[in-house]
Amino acid sequence: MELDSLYQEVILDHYKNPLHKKLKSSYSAQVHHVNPSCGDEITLNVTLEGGLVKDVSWEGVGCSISQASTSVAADLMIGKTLEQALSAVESFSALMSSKGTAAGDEEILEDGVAFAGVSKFPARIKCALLGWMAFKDAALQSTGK
Amino acid sequence: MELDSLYQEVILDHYKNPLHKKLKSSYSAQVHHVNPSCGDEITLNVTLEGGLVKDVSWEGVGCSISQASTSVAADLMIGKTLEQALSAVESFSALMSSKGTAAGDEEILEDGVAFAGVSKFPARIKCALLGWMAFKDAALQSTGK
Amino acid sequence: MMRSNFSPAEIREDFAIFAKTMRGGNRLVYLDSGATSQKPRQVLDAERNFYENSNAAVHRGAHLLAEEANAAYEGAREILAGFLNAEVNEIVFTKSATESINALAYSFGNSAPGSKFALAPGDRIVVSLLEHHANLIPWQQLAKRTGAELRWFGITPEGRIDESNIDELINDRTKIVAITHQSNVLGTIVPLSNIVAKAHKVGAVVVLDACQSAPHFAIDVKKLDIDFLAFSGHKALGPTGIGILWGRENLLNAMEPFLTGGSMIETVTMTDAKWAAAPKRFEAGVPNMAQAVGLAAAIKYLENLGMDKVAEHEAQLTAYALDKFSNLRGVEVVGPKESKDRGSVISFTMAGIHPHDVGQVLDQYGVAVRTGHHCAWPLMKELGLVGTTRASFYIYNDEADVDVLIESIERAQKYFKV
Amino acid sequence: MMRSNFSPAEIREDFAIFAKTMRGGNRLVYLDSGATSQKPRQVLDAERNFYENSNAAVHRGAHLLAEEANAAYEGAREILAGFLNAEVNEIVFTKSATESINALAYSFGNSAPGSKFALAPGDRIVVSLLEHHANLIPWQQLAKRTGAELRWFGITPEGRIDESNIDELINDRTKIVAITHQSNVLGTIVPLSNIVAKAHKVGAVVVLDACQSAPHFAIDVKKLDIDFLAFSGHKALGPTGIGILWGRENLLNAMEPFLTGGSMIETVTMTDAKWAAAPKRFEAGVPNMAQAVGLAAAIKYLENLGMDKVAEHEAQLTAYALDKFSNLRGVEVVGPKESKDRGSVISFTMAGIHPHDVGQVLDQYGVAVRTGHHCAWPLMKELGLVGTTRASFYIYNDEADVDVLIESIERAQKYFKV
Ligand SMILES: Cc1ncc(COP(=O)(O)O)c(C=O)c1O
Ligand SMILES: Cc1ncc(COP(=O)(O)O)c(C=O)c1O
Repeated sequence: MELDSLYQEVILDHYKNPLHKKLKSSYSAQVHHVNPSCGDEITLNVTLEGGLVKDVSWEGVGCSISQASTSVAADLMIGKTLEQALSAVESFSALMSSKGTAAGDEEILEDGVAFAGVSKFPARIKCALLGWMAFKDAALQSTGK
Repeated sequence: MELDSLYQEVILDHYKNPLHKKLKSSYSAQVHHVNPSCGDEITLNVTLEGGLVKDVSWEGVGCSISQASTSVAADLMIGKTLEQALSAVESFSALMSSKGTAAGDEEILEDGVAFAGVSKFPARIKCALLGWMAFKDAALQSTGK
Repeated sequence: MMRSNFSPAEIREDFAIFAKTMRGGNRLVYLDSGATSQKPRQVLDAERNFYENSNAAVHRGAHLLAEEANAAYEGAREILAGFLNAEVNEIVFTKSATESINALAYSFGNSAPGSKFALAPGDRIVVSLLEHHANLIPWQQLAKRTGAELRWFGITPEGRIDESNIDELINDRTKIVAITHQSNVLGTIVPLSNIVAKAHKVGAVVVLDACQSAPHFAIDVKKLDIDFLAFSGHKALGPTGIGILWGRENLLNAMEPFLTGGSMIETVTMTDAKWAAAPKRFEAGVPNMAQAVGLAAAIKYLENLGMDKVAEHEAQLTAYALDKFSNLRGVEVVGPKESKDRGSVISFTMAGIHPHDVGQVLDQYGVAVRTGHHCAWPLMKELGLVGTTRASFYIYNDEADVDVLIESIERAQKYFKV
Repeated sequence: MMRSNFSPAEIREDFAIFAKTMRGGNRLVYLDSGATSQKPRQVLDAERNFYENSNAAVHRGAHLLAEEANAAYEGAREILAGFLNAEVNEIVFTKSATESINALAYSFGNSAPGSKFALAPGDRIVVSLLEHHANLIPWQQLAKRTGAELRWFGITPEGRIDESNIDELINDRTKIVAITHQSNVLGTIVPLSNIVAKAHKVGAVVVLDACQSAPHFAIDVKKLDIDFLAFSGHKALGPTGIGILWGRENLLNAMEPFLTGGSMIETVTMTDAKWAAAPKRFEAGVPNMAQAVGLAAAIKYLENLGMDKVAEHEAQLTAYALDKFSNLRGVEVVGPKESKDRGSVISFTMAGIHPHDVGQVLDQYGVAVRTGHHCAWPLMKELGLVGTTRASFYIYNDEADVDVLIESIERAQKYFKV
């Protein structure tokens, strides 16, 4: 069933038990992103220290894809260098626009490769990208400081 | 040829030699009407006296139909009672919306019956009505005074 | 000719799209007519016939094609006037209800200070919490531009208009009351008589958003006694790109125009222009002629079915569906739960599954529904929801469609293990 | 696949309307493409295919039909972007050029005081005497609403833009220069490089009315270096009810929206709204999807012919016609009499016969032309004319059509004995 290529087990797990979903009170940048077409909203905090992503925490409402994807992104970014983190965002974006032709690099994206199937459902790509774009925005705002 | 039912000899004659086409300096009402879709314009003076149409004169630019029709209307109205004149306007309007099914009453409309064929050419009905509507407007304005 | 009994199966034969195979090899169960309806071949044929036989710019030529185009276009206006029990000159063709409502808001905004339509600081515009963005943001922005105040009717727990403070809301400074006829989210039908009476008493005009009503039950603008009405053709079996703005003739002719350009003028100089009478005043440019003709064919199709039959069919289907919904565990219908004074739009939420995920599973079974905030974000916030899943019914739907919907909802629960 | 040589006869086979019998049993000689073009079956098929296979509201659903509708609609945007050498996000679908130009005028009018687009008393908008009402009245009214001053380029005796006072006209207070690319009355093609350079030097934006150019020759918005452009689909083989507004992305994203409602927002509360980025910001409501898809098919049809071939064909036909006209006694071509820097629109007057009567006689012979002021009343007054008869050519016309036109003109002279 096509549905299974969208809703991988990993995704449903992250959806049920999202990681880092509780805003920390200290952060170097906080952003609020919305997906206007469906109403999903997310607030995301990033703490950068010495070129390293020290912490990511978030809060928000949304579908399984957006929630799971943010959970995966947050967990992936923590501990990475800013450069590695931003390049992971680029990899993930490329995967999302692959129209089902790419599998994603597990070295870089870890659990993120579970979202490869989303790229075949154009209406859901925005959902999968929400958390990653929020992270990118927050990270760049932090360095801008 | 369908064209001949539109351009009766009478019409072409009035077009070449329009009657009362020179504005008189005295009048009880003056109106200016335009046909916005083609740009035809007409200025028309009416003199009413004791319930009688004493005089009608006009000036304007327009196609053969609008010019001839105004010429016919002006000549017809002069000397009529206001009541007769307005009822002639109604007869002429009815003729114009007859879609080619009516011939018009020559007793009432005189040369006006030559325009019966216009009712088969929807785009030209406005042209034929221009002078008649201007007359009606001016006559009513006169009585309003 | 009236069809003697109402047969969705027979109706579906006029709609080629129902022959399409959907995801998972399923047939199409189209429950998204609230967003846009499907189109019968009669409508598509009428448009094509216009292009292939009478295509020319209306109002602009003396040639035969222009005459025919004009007759087709003005004929469409007559059919729409009949549909609403309006006068022919009161029907303005726009591109959509969104344009119709914006046209009004801008026309009011363009009025000279002191005119009947001009708004000044302290004047008031009244809407409701039920509004679609299209009947909210234009008024909100007009209020901002003019300094007028925007106020709104709240809702009862059941999702009906709360009229308890109507006397406070609609006061002497109220100039415009803009309200939806039927909520596109909850299905609530708004009772108009009190609101219209109160508005007219204080000299305000009533603008009705009929997007979700005109396609579904008979509307008589004279009986409703409203002043303006808007709806979109594409939700009423018609083509995209056509909407209706109806207004009382004396009001339309006293208003400033919205779009300016060709065919809406009396005279023009470089520095000034005089306006033509309605409806031309509000139809600048070469109009969406084929779409007007297509919409007229859609209206004829509906009238052939009979608007009362359409309403009855939808009411039965809605009652059937509401009954089925009431037996589903973990599924909550948002809005009126019985069929009185509600249309055929059913919004619901599911415990533990986000609407977007519900929609996705339903799609796998050929069921097309809409999910999200339905362009009624303030209503969602009021209800404390991020969104709903919405099924909306029309003439081509039947009980079998509802059954597939209900089964698919249960499958979604199984899929997401809730 | 490019057609190897340009064959109007072959092209006409794609247009069902040419099979129609006109007044007097004549074939259709359609010389009114300046008002609206005819539509090839490829366009009608594309629209119908959209309705029968992918019809759903774009941007609003997660189901398969909505995905397909979205792909079709956004695919159309890409084709239009390619046609103008623009970026995809710079293409806004409107209902017509008239709406596109009004959208700009209202967006400027909605700007906060002090913003780049806001106009204040003493600011200046520059147009020309050649403008169609659609590119005049919106600016005239914007000037009235804001207290800005409207100024205009005059014309030379030949009907070309008089640029002699450009330095006086376009000054430091000039915010907008809105000008036609090709006159719909005279055929004059307006040379843009000086005007654009001068406008940009003083910080003004340039709005191009490309209604009579985009359908007829290749346009590259980057090369022209303009800021905004408008044209109508129905004059470019496309459906009615669709227009294009192109604008530089950074400008569009800095502007206030025009129509407000669904799908053009970022967030909404009862009292406030934030706007989405372009193009969505300017596309409120369910868009004219089928028409966008139809227009894309029209553009593909034109690109398949090759826009340079289209221009070459029209130039040859115009030269042929101008030559024939020069031999007619009592007939005066209004506007440039040789084919350099002019399009395929020929206006003329006839001694002793009013344009309306000329058109009527031509109609009797199957020849469809337009008569009157062509929505350019100030230009007519400047020329001292009440109107002209206008023949305009397109891809389906050939020399035989011109011959019928010329014969019919001579017949009109005989009929009216002039
Ligand atoms: C030069 C020009 N500008 C603007 C327009 C207006 O186009 P539309 O009526 O399709 O909006 C036209 C055609 O009518 C035109 O020829
Ligand atoms: C109640 C209501 N009002 C307004 C609209 C806007 O209609 P459109 O997008 O066709 O302009 C809709 C549908 O989208 C609606 O349901």
